[in-house]
Amino acid sequence: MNPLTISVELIFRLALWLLLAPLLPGIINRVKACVAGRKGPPVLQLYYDLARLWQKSVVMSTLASPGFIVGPAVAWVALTGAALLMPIGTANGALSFKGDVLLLIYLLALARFCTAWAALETGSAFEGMGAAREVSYAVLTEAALIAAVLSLSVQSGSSTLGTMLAPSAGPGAILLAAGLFAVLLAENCRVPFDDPNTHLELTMIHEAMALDHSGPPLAVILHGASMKLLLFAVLLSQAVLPIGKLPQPAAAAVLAGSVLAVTVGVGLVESLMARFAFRRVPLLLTVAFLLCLFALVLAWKGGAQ
Amino acid sequence: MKELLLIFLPLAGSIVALSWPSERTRPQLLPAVSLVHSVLAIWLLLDPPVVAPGAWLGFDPLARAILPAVSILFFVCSAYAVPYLRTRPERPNRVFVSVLLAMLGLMSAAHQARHLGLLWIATEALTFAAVPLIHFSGTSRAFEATWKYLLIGGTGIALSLLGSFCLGYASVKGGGSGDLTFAALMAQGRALSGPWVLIAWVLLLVGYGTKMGLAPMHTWKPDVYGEAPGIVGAILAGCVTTVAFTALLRVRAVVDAAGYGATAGRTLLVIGLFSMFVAALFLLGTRDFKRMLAYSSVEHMGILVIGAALGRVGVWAALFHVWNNGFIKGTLFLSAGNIRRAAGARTIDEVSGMSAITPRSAAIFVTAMLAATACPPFGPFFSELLIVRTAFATGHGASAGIFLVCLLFAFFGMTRLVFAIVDGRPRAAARLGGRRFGETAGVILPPLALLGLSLWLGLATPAVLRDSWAAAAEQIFPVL
Amino acid sequence: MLLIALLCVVGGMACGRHLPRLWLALVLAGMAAAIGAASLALGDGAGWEWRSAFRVGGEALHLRLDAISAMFLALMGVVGGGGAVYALGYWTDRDHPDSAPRGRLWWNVMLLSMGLVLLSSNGLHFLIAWEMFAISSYVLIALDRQRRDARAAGWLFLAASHAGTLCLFAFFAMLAARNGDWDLGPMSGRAELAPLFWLALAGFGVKAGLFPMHFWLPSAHANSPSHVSALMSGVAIKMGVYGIVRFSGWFPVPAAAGWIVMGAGAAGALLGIAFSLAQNDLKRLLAYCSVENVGIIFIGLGGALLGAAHGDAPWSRLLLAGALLHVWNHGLCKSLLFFCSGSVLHATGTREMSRLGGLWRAMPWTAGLFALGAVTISGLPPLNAFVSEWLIYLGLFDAASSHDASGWAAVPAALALAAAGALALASFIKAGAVVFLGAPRTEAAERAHESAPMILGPMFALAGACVLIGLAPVALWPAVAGAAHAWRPVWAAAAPAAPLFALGLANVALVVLFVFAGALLWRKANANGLRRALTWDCGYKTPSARMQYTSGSFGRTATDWFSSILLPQRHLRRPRGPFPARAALMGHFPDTVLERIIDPAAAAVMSLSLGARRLQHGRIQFYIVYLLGGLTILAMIVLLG
Amino acid sequence: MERWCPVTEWVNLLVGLAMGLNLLALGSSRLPSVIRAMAVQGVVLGLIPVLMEGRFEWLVALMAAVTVLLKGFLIPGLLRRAMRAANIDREIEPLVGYVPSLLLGAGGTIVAVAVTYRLPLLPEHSHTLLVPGSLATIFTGFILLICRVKAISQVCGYLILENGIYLFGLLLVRSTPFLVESGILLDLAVGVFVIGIIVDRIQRAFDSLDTRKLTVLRE
Repeated sequence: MNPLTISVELIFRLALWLLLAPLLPGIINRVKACVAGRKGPPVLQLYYDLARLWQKSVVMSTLASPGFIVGPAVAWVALTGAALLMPIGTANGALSFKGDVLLLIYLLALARFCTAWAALETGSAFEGMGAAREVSYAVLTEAALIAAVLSLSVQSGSSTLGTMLAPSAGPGAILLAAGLFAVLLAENCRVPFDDPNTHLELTMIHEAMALDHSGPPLAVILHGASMKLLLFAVLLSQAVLPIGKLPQPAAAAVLAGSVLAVTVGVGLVESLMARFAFRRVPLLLTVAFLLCLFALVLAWKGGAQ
Repeated sequence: MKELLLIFLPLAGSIVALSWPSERTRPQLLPAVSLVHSVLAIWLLLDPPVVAPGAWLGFDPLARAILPAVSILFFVCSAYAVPYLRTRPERPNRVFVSVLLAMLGLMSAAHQARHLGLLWIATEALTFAAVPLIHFSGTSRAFEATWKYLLIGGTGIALSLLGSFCLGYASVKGGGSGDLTFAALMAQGRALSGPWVLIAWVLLLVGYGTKMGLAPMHTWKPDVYGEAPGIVGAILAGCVTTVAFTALLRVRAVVDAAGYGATAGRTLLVIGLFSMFVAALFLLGTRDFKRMLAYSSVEHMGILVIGAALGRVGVWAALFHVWNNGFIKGTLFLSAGNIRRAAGARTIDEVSGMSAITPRSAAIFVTAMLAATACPPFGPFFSELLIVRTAFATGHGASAGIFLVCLLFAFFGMTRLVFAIVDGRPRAAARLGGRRFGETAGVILPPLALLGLSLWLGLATPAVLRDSWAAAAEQIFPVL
Repeated sequence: MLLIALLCVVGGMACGRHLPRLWLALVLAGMAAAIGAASLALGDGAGWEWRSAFRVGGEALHLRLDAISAMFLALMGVVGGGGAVYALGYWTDRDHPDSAPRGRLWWNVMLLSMGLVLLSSNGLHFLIAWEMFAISSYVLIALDRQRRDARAAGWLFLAASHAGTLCLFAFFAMLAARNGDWDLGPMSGRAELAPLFWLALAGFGVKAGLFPMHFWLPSAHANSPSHVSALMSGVAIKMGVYGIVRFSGWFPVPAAAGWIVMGAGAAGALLGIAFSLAQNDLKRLLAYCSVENVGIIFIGLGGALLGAAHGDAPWSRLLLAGALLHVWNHGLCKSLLFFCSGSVLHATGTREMSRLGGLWRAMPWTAGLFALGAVTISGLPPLNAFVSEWLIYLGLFDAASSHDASGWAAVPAALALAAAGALALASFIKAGAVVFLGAPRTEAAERAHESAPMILGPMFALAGACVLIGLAPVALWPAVAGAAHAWRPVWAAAAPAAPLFALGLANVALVVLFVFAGALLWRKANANGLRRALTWDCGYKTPSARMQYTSGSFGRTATDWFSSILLPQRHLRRPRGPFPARAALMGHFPDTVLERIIDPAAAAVMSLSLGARRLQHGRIQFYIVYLLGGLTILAMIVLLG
Repeated sequence: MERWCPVTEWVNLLVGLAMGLNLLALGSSRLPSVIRAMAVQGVVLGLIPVLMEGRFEWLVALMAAVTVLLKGFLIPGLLRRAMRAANIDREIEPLVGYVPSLLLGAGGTIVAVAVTYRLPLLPEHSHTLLVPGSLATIFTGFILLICRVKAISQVCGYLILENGIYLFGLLLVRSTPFLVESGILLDLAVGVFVIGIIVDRIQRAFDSLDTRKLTVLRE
């Protein structure tokens, strides 16, 4: 396989991720609007926002260091790298090796680190609050995530994303799906963990961290968030469904369909549920963790015979 | 001939000292005589004389294994005594000097005594000779300490006399001719009357144990070591105790020959462990650094008898420990004496920050304290480790465990106390005392020399010493 | 090579008192020689062994440098040299005329004794070196003798480590009693030696700060001068790890060893970092983080023992490699972080994070290096700690996939590792943000200044090492494989058991992209026009630095989950009345093991001793009764036996 | 055996006397009488070896003379002096009262006699009262040492203890060389002498002989 094709494939993959990602929030908003019986914003709203923000000038806190701007960039790169590691359908990730799944998870952690760092640059109590909540809840989500991928690797006997995600999740599929969906909601700060379009700072997590950002950095943060959402949707679909075993076109179709389904599901949850009180968030996350853990146990026992 | 000189030279010296006119020059006799004594002792160590089997006195392997250590320690202490007595002009030193010399002679006699009665005579004489040294400072506290020393020590001595009689009676009952030399008793072996041997063993163990300061017969020790001058403490702890230990070893050999070795070993182990335990408990709480030295000495006596309980290798290690303990105790007492005089007090409530006032003595004191708690690379580390190893090898694992735990608690107590004294801010009184008390070479070199000796002994134990200890162990447990 | 190192270090001792520059040169030369020797030994797996007729303490000198000891020796060389440079800038003769020379002397003693611990292959000499090492670390910890808490911390360390040393007394004495001599070496055939492993675990675990024997560690590392903290945390506690690696490799271990070690490691990893997150003292935070990382190392080591017991499963190799590599990585980045904290302490005079803030403006280099160190210690790509944690993860995943009993250990360990990683991230975000970001909270923080190049230089060196290991982990594989081979000869040094090359590739790509993207966004932002304005404060008119999130409030969410173990002590004064005068909330997290287990036990022993001392009441009649009592009891023993 | 009987009779008589003196020492509250009891006991014991030797011997006679002199006169004199100096003549509030200590002493004597029959003795000793006498005396000495608070009474106790041991030593008097015996005796004398001196000094230092005052040195 000559470098030309590699680079072409890489660029294609990159374009796919970067261009498709902002679609998801649009879909979610559209779904919420439909359920609420309103005519919501256009599906491509986020694209317009990003384009506009990219042109805007930047207001920066007097306390902030260059890290305030470099942080989001590094976070965005980390998310992109994570996305590139993710196999699509039958195609492996751009770089696929034993244990790449851990690199993916820790790239997400790195992104979290940079976002939180950039947020704390301002020294504002709101950002502090948001960052504290983000990193604290991450303890549980990360444990849940590790449990989930561990169950996948036990199921498939491998720790390479390509081979882990190809088959279905086996006996624990339902539990895993539920657990990963909860993790998705928590990691992307959706209802019931957080309300992305609230405007009461005291109740915000992710939005609170972005309070002081503006212009291109904000655009980068928003785009990164949408890409994270897409990433989790893809991970969820591929983990649960035996997509890797299908022929390529079918795989692509199923993947697209399931991602769409997940997105709509998120939208439905947001329109049907209310945000939890922060006290109860750890409880819900623990439930998610336990779901993944049970999936792991099932996979282990299932694989035993 | 030389061995007799070891005894009579110091005695003669003490008589000379009694009649010596000048207060100022009299102390010079001490190092002079004891130097000759040390030279003789080392000479004898290097080429041991043959000892007639029936002799009452003789430089036999056991004496050869211990007496040189006593002599060297005594020499260093007497070198220290000269500047020390110069700082105490208010006290007449006639008795002090002559008694010290007499003690040297009596110790040589006791170590070389191969006869039950003679051994007892020398030991008792030694006990009573020490009395004027203990109340040298003449305070009422000193007299109280002397009283306790006399009454408890006297009782112990009396019991050991009773024990000696019982042992003699055992031999007579066993058809012995009444020859009470240890050689003869051992030769009598199983013919000795068993019950009397056991009674004798218990009485002698308690009697000489009192002299050594094994718990629970140690009660006189903290008072005496606390009140007596540092140099006296050094000689009591490093030299006089070894006399009682030699006595116990000699008696143990007889008991072994009579076929009660196991019983003797058990009693020694129990009393040794108990002494270590008591010492550790008291060390944890004590606030007075001279009494601390007394309890530490109790602990080391316990270590000695534990070693003596563990067969030939154990005895070898114990003899090794006799040397180490003597030198380290000497270092501790001498440096503690310096600190005591500079600070004018003895408890952590009154003394602190001595590293600022007497830096050298404090440094020596801390180092010696660490050495005494079996921190390498000083001698005690090696001997104690060897004792632990022997305990494991002879299947006394539990005892070794207790041994180590006691060492640990002793370490806690001593480090706590000593660091409290050395670190921190010095008291005003101590500052004054420090200005009065100069750390001259005369008071620094002796403890330093002892420390160096202990280091040398640990890192490079001379072969001749190893051989002498092996020979002594051979004497206690003859190979059949 | 080693001879050169020895000579240099000893020479350094000689001239350390008066000629700091010469001392530095000698120490650096010595450390360079040590590293050279280590790299030689690592280069050819054979190692080097030397028996001499020269006897110390009646035992012939027997030195051995194999891959395992070489790994630790190299680490010691790096941190020891860096620390020496740092010390000259940090603990100067001008500020500490009395303790600085002493510090230089004992620094060499400590390096020397650690080197001997690593080299000596004779039980007696090992013990000597070990105890010298403990004493020298005590002196260095309590270097600042005037401060009471420094002395207390030093004594606690000395007491704890002496307890450990006595376990080692028993260990080596039993060994010698069974073998007949003090010589050490591989004796894997001797099954009857297995139970001794517990003694070794206790003895070395104390020094390694293995949970729950870590209670001495936080105060010791927090109260010692920062270059000493770096050496202690980076190298000294690794000596305990070395001991366990060494003797679990040489001697057979009991079947339960792997489980116990792994369990202790997992508990230590999770709880250590939870305590760390709760701290407000920057250096205590770092110290607890050391407990966590030691826990991670022991997870790997326990896994390796487990795998070795399960028929040399291939994953156990990964775990051992991860553990050994983590020894290096943690040593490097933890020293870096302690250097940073020292530079902060030097600039502001306080370790309390709630009194700092906004330091990046005053000391940008320190801030940047601390950020790098924080990313590293949180085990994030593309830096070195991620590589070793990644290896351990891989091993655990494979162990879990092997569907046998070892999964019961591997799965909880993996989850604990995950939670610990996330907590570490929280903890270091907190530390970095509260200390360096936002607005200065006190005068001291405002008057801070950047440290001297003498202090920054070693920090840069260590940071560079962290980045390099992260970018080219595959280069280290031969060393690690050699060590694994030395640990268990059946594991022949093979090709990398994990795709380290691919990982390195990914890391390099990431770094390039990070730099590129960061620069791009910065330029773009400036091109669009960049205005400075007050932080948006929800319309509040007079924002003050006191309004910022403090370390306590930041960690509160997560630490409350562990409050049953952390047992926080909070003093709250609520605002009262219509015009509340003042309100306060003070949180304090003492070490639970120390406060709830060690202290009560000590109190019990002390009361026992007090009771015993009442028996020495000075009444001679009773003394004679004691004497007769002893007589009776001995008579009993004689009668019964 | 026949040749022994009269001598044994005499010896037994004296030993019995000594045992009686023990009880006297235990029972009397007045220090002078305690001292006197002790002194008489010393004299009695001094005479015994002369009796035991059938024929007259210089060395024996010398030793006996020294014993009598020391134990009968010199030491008691010393003690009396100290007593007078401290102008005390009775032992007030002892730790254990007189009657109990008397009973103790009597019990001890009985036990001693009982124990003697269990001990493996040589035939020629099995008929003498030496062993029970010595045990009883030792026991008495310990009782005085433990139960009395006045230094003088304790010294008396110590001396009585020594007397008991001396009695025991007489078992060996014929079989062991005389030199040892005399050396031991000399030593005891010196020891007691030193004790006497110290008592005197204590009296001067504390101007009292109440050992309850001597409890400054304690933990």
